[in-house]
Formats: sequence, C-alpha cells, structure tokens
Amino acid sequence: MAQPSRWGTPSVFTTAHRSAGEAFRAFFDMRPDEVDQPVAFSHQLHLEKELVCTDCHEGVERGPVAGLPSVNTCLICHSQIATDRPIIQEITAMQEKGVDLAWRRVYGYTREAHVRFEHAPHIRAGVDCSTCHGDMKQQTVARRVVEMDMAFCVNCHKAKQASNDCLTCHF
Amino acid sequence: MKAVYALYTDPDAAQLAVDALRAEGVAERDIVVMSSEPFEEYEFSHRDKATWLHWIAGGGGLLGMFAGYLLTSTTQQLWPLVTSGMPIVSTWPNTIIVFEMTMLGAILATVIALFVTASLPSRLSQLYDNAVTQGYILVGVDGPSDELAARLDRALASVEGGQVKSIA
Amino acid sequence: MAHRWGMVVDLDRCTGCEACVTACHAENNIPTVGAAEAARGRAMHWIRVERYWEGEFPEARLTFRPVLCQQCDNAPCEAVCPTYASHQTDEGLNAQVYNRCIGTRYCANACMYNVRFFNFFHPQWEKPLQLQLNPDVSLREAGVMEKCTFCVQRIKAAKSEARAEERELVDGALQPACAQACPAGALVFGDLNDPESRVARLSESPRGSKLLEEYGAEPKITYLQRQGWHEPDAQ
Amino acid sequence: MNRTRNNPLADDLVRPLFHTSVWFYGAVLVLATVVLAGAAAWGYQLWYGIGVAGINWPVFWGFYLTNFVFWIGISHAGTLISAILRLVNARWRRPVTRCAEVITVFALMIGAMFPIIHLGRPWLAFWLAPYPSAREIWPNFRSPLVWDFFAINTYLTGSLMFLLLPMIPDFALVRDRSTGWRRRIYGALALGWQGTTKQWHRLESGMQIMAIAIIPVAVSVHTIVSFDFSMATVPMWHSTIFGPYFVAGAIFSGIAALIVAMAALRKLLHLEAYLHPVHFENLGKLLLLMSLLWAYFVFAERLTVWYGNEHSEMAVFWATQRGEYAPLYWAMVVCNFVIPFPILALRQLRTIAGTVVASFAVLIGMWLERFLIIVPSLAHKPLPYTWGDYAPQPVEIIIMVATFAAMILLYMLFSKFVPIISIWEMKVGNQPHPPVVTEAEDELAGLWRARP
Repeated sequence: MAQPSRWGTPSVFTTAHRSAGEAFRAFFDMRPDEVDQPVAFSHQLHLEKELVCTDCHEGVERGPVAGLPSVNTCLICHSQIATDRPIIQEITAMQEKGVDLAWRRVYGYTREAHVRFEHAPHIRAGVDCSTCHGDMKQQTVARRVVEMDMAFCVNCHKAKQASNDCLTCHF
Repeated sequence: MKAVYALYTDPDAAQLAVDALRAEGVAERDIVVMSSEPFEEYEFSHRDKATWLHWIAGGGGLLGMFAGYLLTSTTQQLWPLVTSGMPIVSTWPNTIIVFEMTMLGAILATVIALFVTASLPSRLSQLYDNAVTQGYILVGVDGPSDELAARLDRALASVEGGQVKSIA
Repeated sequence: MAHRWGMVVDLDRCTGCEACVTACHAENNIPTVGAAEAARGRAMHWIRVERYWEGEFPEARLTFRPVLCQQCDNAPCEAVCPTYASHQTDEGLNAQVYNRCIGTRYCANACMYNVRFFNFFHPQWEKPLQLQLNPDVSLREAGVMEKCTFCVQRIKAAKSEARAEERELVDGALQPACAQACPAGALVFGDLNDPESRVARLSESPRGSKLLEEYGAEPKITYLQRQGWHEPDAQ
Repeated sequence: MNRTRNNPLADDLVRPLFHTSVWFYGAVLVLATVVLAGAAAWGYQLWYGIGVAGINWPVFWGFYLTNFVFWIGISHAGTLISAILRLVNARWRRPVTRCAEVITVFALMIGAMFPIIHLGRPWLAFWLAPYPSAREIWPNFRSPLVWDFFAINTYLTGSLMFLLLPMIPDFALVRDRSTGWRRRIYGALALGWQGTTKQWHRLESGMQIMAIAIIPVAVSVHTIVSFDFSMATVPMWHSTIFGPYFVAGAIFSGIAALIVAMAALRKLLHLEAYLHPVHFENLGKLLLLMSLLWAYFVFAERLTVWYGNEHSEMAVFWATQRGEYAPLYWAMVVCNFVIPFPILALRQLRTIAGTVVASFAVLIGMWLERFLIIVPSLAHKPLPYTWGDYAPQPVEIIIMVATFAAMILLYMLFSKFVPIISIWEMKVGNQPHPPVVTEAEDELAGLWRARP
C-alpha cells in the first residue's frame, strides 16, 4: 500500500486537478475539438457501406453507455474483409497480443460538470444519433461538431416535455 | 475667440461685478461665475438653482424598482424551482431585492444626471483661470463681440478690488 | 401520480450495528478522511447512528438513532442556497446539485439535523481502492456540499428499467443501500404517495414521530419507537 | 496671487500630497508585506481547499464570516454617519466627513471579500450575480446571501459616489497647484471641474439626494447581514431583534473605527488645527449612546432566551455565560461596556486619548461579539450528538491580520493622493457671511466655547 498522503501524490487517486493549468482549462471548458485515436477509423467509409451505428456501438439501445468497439468487434468483419490493409493487420495483431483499442473521448464533460447521460431512453424517444453527434457520414475520425452545453440539452428537454429536474442529469 | 473676465477676492465685489455686467445688458446665461467654493448666500449664485435632480432621482428609483420586480419575478418563473416549500414567486424576499434595486436606481440616476447637467467631464473653458482654486472668484463673459468686450472691460474694472483680464 | 420517496426508521429494531453506514459509504463513494481529519470534525457519514445513554449505571440504557437526511418538505437548507444547488424535486427529494454548489455551507448551518457534509479537501483513495468506486455516483470534489440522496442513482436506474419494460415500480424492490444492508429490517424505504406501500402504512403507525418535529420542516422520515425518546439535558 | 484668503488652509491640507517622509515608505513596505502574506495564504487555501481553515462539521462558519460581519459593521462608520450629519447640517461635520466616508468604502471592499474567501469554490462566486447564461439558471432570490450581494453592491456603489463626488473640486484644486504628471492625473480626475455656479448647485443638491438615499441603504445592509443568521433556525440566531441589534452594533464599531482613524490622521498628518478635541468629544458622546444601546440589545436578547428556557437555545446561552466561550463573552462585555462607559460618560475622561482608548476597546469587543454570535450557536445545534467546537487555523489568522494591514495601507495611500479633509467644505465653513445672515462667524471656535 502506498503511503497515506493528504495532498494527492501519484499513489493516490483524487479529484484534484494535477496542475493549475489543468484546473484553468477545466474552468473555461477548453477541450480539443479533435483527438488522436489509436486507429484512424473512418465513419464515412463504413456508413457508405450501409453499416448502422448500432453495429459497433452496441449498448446504445440497452443502457446508459453506447459503447466503443473493441478489436473483436472490428474483426467480426475484418477477419474476412480488407485484410491486406496495414490498419487491419495492425488490429489483427492487437487481437493476437490481447491488446485492445484505447479509444479517447470525443464528447464528454469535465468532472466538475457532474453530468450523466443515458443513451437508451433517448433512442427509445426517437432522438436521432445525429442530433447530438452530427452527421457522421461527413466525418472520418469522429470530431466534436455539436456544441453540447446545458442550453442544448435543456431546450430539447423542454420541447419534448422531458423532465427538466436537475437530478435528471446531475447526480 | 475672445473672453473678458475679472478676479475678485471678495464675494461682495463679485456680486457687484455681476450686477455691472447685467447693467451692460449681458444676458443672464452668458455671465460666467467660477469660484473654489459655493456661495449659497449670494444672489449671483442663485441663477442656476432650479433643478430637476430630485425628480430624476425619483424616476431612477421607479425604474430600479421596476427592474428589480421584473428581475425577481420573471427569473423565478423561468425555471420554477421549489425551495423550502416557498411559493415560486416569493414576494417577501423579493421585496428586499426590489428595495435595493430601487435605491441603486435612484443613486445612479442622481449621479448620471449630476454629471450631465453639470457638464462633467468636459475640457476646461478658455475662460478658466488657475486663480479660481486659489480662492478668487471669477466673473466674466465668454466670446463677446469686440465692441461689447471693451464695454464689459470697463464695467468690470469699475468694481473695486478686481483684476480685469481678457483673452484675445 | 408522481412518487414521493420516504422512509421509516424503526428504532425498536435498530441494534446500532452501523451496517447502514458502511453500505452507504460503499454505495455513494463517500470519502473516508482519515483519523486526523475525522478528529477535526471532517468525517462524512450520510447516515450516522447516534448513540445516547439513558439513566444512571446500573440502570443505564443505550439507545440508537440512525440519522440521515430527512428529505424535508419545507427543508430549511433549500431556500438559503444562493444558487439553487439545494432544492426540492418533484419526487420530494431534497436535491443537492454538486456542479451548482459554490460552497457557502449555509445549507449545512440551516439544517438542524446536521446531515449535510462538506468536502473540505479533495477526496482521495489510495490506489487501488479507487477501483471499488461506484461508477453510477459522482465523485464530489473539494468545496462542495453533499448529503444523503436516498440513493437517487438506484431510483433512476429502477425507473429507467421499469420504463424500458413498460411496467410499474414494485414496492420494496427498490431500496437505498442503507435499507438493503440493514440486517434487522429497521429501515423501510418506499413511495409515500402509494397508499399500499409498506412505508406509507408504517408511517401512519401510532408509534411514529418525526425528528425535531417542532421546527416544522416536515421531514419525510418517520421514526417508530415504543416509548417517547427523551433527549438528554442540554446542559 | 498667493495672498488670497483661504490659502493657508489649502496649503495645509494638500501638503501630504506633495511631501512624503521616509517613514511613510517604510510603513507602506511593512504593510504591503503583510498584505502579500495574506494573499499567499489565500493562494495556499485555494490550492489545497478550504479545509486548511479551522472550520469543520458542524461549525461551518468561523473566522471568515466573523470578519465579514465585523468589516461590514466598520463600514457603517462613514457614509451613514456622514450622511446623517450632512442632513442635520451639523456644523462640526466638515473636517470629519471625508475621512469617515473613506473608511466605508475600504471596509466594504475588504468585508465583501470575506464571503468569497470563505467559499468552497470561490472561482464560482460570480454565480451570485444575475446574468443570462446558457444554463438558464438565475440566483435564488430567496437566499439571504443573494440579498447580501445586492445590498452590499448598492451600498458600495452609493458610498463610492458619495465619497467621490465631493472630491472633484478638490482634485481641481490639486490640479491647479501641481505640474507634470501630477497635473495630468489630477486633471483627469477633476473631470474638467471649473467651479461654475451651476456645477456647485448640482453638486450640492446631488449630495443632498445621495445623503437621503444612502441612509436607508446603510440600514438595510446590516439588517440583511443579520438576516444571514436570523433566517436560519439555529439556536440564538433565529431572532427578530437581530436587524436593529446588528445595525446598532455596526454604528457602534463604526464610530470607534472613525475615532481611531481621526486620531491617527491628526497625529501623523499634523491636522491638529482641523480635527479639534470637540470632534472627538462629539463622536465620543455618540459612542456612549451606542454603547448603551448595545448593552440594552444584548440584555434584551439574553433575557428573552433565558426566560424562554428552550433547551437548545439554553445550551448556547450557557456555553457563552459560563461554558467554554464564557471568557470571550465576558471580555466582550468589558470591552463594549465596562471600559467605554465610564470613559465616555465622564467629561474629564472624554478627551482625545480617552475616546481613543474607549474606541480600541470597542473594536475588540465588537469583533468578539460577531465571533460569539456565529460560533457557539453552530457548535450547539439541537441534536446534542452533533455538538462540536472550533479553533482558528494559521491561514485564517494570517488572512485576518492581512486585511487589517490592507485597511491601514489603503487609508494611508488614500491620504497621500487625496486631501483627507474636504478643502472646499472647510472653506464654506469659514465663509464670512453677508450682512443679512446672522450666524456665528467661526463655527468651530463657537462650538468649542459653547461646550456644555
């Protein structure tokens, strides 16, 4: 066990920001619009081949989290298709080594926002994925195209007469 | 641009100078009197006494009151959140905000009206003389015609204890 | 009809085992602050078991009283909050919205039960203890108040599940961690607006009373006990 | 040119602006160091969390809120007193008003900082201000803290204007007497003031209206500060008497602060010719009145609690009468009544030195009073299981000391940049009156002779 420390040494998990700069960026909500993903997955290419969102983001109809695909999901198709591409070979190698893809969040909020989002009720209510994620047919690697501030959520909730209680999202 | 003025140390002399200018037919609003302190008791200072400042303050207060009422009641209804079983538009607590906004409105209106009517901030007029803050009382006319300037010069000089100056 | 969550605490059943306290800590990611900070009065327990001695030895009697947020209808903590971080939800919960809290601590002063807690420092868990944190519950950072939520994450999950399956909630199936953990069954949670629920029937019991009822906060927690509980003399 | 009537007065009063002694720089250096130490302490607290202060469960408010109430109380020295004296046209007010109003402005600024310092997340303090945002959530107007925000801002705006407006003619005077950078700065500050009759009239009637408006605001400010406590059902907080009790206490400590400041100015800026014993005498009498009023309020408040005999209130009551807070409580009674009463009641003791001693006692006593209102009540809430206690931590003490240093520093700097006694108002006081008006020619000397 690590030495007990009050001030958040690396042996301790804490909610504190690691530096003043990080706290500053969190306060002003400064996040990059694009993030580097482990592989350059093209949404455009896959959607043109008539795949649908739920093929890879499997949890979206069932629970709070839509889910990001693992290498196994990729290889359902790519054990047969386009196996000669370097990216696919890389993924196949990853599966053999038992390593998974470390996807990074494109959307998502600072921890201080204390926001929770459940995908399933929104899908049940017939909200189109593109309402919040933009038109993925236009995107290669996913980018943050919709500015999801609180007004964005609240206005839609008002229009659809969904609950606007604070505890709906913040708890 | 021309100006004629005289400096007096004695407010009684300044009063006489103002009277002399009037006798020369200078319009009341053209007579300039400057001093380093208000002379409430002298007639020459009574010319600009009429003021709407009280009414402006009252109007500002009403405006603030209205703003306070709108701010509290509309924002409370915008997103109606219940606290402590109180009504959404809680009149009693809102009264406090309305009161503070009323007073703020009155104060700001007074200050703004004061600045506007006293023409502050502005540049110093060409008539201004540093001697004013030394305690002299300045009586003069800004921009008279050449012929009038000569007459005013004589009128001001006729009052004892003054130094007459002119700007060509 | 909207739900109105409430609880009944049967003091005659409470053995003071503090299983509820432990369960609450585990469920709600409540930080443990360590002995030194606890001694300075920074310990956090959304539910605590108050222990009072009655009478003189050898006639002494020990009584227990679990105290958690009473989820008052007229909660004194709510109106004093300048930012609406503390307010009443339409299900009668006394909400604490962490992201809206600026840490005036006024609510904690106004609460006569002292069931609100403040993060004086950033909470921390020695690695790898962070792996036991409940992902359904926010981690509160330094400077915000927190308090019993009646395990709102469980309420929301149960409601979401019921809606997905297009059915009503079943009384007794939804329980906050404390009630679930209580071996004596002293804590009963449910919907006060459902006249058939256990909690609604028990709260009508002649043994029932409210804690500090005289303050008029109208708490939604009813304490059951055979005899009147006397507070020790104030002095 | 130099032999005009009022020049000696102006020379005297602007002298501090042009001549600075080595001692001044030394004092500024020392005070600035203390203020910086306070800023560093606050930075430390911001980084690690408010837990570095001594507050705890259940005493969630401690030194910071004590200082908040104390400084807001001090702020009642200036504008309120000056406005009352202006309205009743008290003739001895002229040298006093400005040095009183400055106290208000600085004390309010310092006082208003404390609620922000004490926040758990001070960087979000702006959420108290009403402004439209994407969140669509506004402040909760039912919260006394929001009332505070509005009241303090109104009072600060009003006081600042009340202080600044009569400064304009004095800036003009300094402008005309200086050259170089001073002339440019004071010229900008004077806003082109020329002293026309119209300007004088507007200024005077504006000040009259401000004086009327500021009095209810000042009363409301400390009433609302008292509401921070009396709105909560905490033992010995939930009291209807708190509004007037706090206002009286505020004026009490405010006058004490004013006396101390005036004595220091008189000594350090050599203003013996302007701040006469009669000023201290008159303010001393006011202080005596407030001391009696304070004693009356405290007695009434304690008596009703004792008579009511409600157990949670009695817990607080006894904690202050003979429990752990008793030493502080009785020290407060000594400082606020036992010491000042005889000094101020006996004419032989009501000298400058006497009133200063009494004022220091009152300042200490009133600080203790604020502490004793906040802490013992929170430490003894209704459920005895939750009783606690409080001890301040170094960071709280450093910040508190730093604010006292900041007050002195700001006051010193102010007296260096602005004539601390309103020159034009002094001139009006010295005006020879035209024959029609029959009044004492030298009001100060007249008052001095007419001492009761």
